[in-house]
Amino acid sequence: MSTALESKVRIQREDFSVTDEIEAIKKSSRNIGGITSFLGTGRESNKGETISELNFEHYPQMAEKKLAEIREKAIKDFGLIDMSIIHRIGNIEIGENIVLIIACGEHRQETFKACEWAIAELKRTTPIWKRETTSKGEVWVQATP
Amino acid sequence: MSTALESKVRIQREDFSVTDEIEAIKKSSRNIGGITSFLGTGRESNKGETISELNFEHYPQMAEKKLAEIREKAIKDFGLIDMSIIHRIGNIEIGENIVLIIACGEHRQETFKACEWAIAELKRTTPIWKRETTSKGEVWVQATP
Amino acid sequence: MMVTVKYFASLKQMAGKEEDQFNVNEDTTLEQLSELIEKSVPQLGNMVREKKVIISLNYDVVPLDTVVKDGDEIALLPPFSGGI
Amino acid sequence: MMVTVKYFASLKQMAGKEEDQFNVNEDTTLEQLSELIEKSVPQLGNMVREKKVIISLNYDVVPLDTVVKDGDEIALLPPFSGGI
Repeated sequence: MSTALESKVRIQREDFSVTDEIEAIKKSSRNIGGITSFLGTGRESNKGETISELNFEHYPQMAEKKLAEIREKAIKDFGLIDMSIIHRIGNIEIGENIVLIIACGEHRQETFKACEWAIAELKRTTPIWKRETTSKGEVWVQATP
Repeated sequence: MSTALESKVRIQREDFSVTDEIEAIKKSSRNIGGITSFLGTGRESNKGETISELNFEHYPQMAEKKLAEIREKAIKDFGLIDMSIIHRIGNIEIGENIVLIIACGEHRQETFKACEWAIAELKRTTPIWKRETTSKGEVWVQATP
Repeated sequence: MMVTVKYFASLKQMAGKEEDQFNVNEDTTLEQLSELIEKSVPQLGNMVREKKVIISLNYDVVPLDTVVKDGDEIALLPPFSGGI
Repeated sequence: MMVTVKYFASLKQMAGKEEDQFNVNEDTTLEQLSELIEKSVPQLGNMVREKKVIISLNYDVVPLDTVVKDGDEIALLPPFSGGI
């Protein structure tokens, strides 16, 4: 498990610890009152198909650039104290962590809004692709909102 | 740090691990796609006053009953897979964890809505009181939305 | 018949005690009970009338015309401030 | 002048390769470049015209009339499906 918390936006193969990431972002300020986190995990079924494995591929450099843009815009537009975004690539087993977005602020309202916006924006703008393995074989997933 | 995860709603003095609580709730289903968590932490300042310490008191039995009602209503009304709610009591230092609400579902939208509703409902219905220690002494905090 | 009345947070400080026991008649409502509470802790009477304090009966908030039963647990609750 | 065109995810499978190098003239737009791409990977021409594929230039999505420069990195990106 990675404890490398050097960057607030990361794309990595290894798993992450939600607790470690929250403790890292807490260091941003002594005035954090609310921290909203979104954790995406691998679901076993999608549209009736049973998924045995997920695999994520990304466009290096562009994906990190888009995550950094999302983080900066979220902090500015929602008045956050800080945000971190981590997305895993490679093979992901059912139940495993895929993506983590943490938004922290003085009050809770802005952290909910920013976190929900950031995951939607990630899906919209960040070049990451999911391949699902089912009994029918491997399928690249079309984007869903 | 407590690893006692026997109940999905708890009021306790000791700290909790967000990772451990998320891993516990993941066991509810292999079909979880989204997990939204809200973590409330002790802020250093409130309305210009510098806070040195927080202290939470609760009405035993009634507070647990209200948390259980919030959890059941959230699961039913928002179509969640599961929810857990933990609130600490006693002395809390600045930066420490106070409250954790975890909402998990098949899709992310309902987990954001349910988590945001649950923390507002907790503040409205659950008999827990906060005392802040500042340079002026100890003050029982009036409810804020 | 006996009922217990508990005080919490700022009200416990105000009352200087955690609870009272009251011996009440059959058909006593929470509203009538609050008059007995006022005799024990005078400041609380106005707070109940002005709804600055919520009254719970056996862990639920109920209307003030609810009749109490032997062994009931009543509590006087200042505005909540849990969460953050 | 030389530019690199990268293929990702399903398009990489379709192209059977990760990238192409194209020698292009001054003032070549992304739209004109996509005609060269179509010669290399025929299926991609229609997908670009029907906007089933996004084109990025140096890690940003830009209009198709943007002119490329020597050393630019272009990429053909199928619809994203990150997150969950």
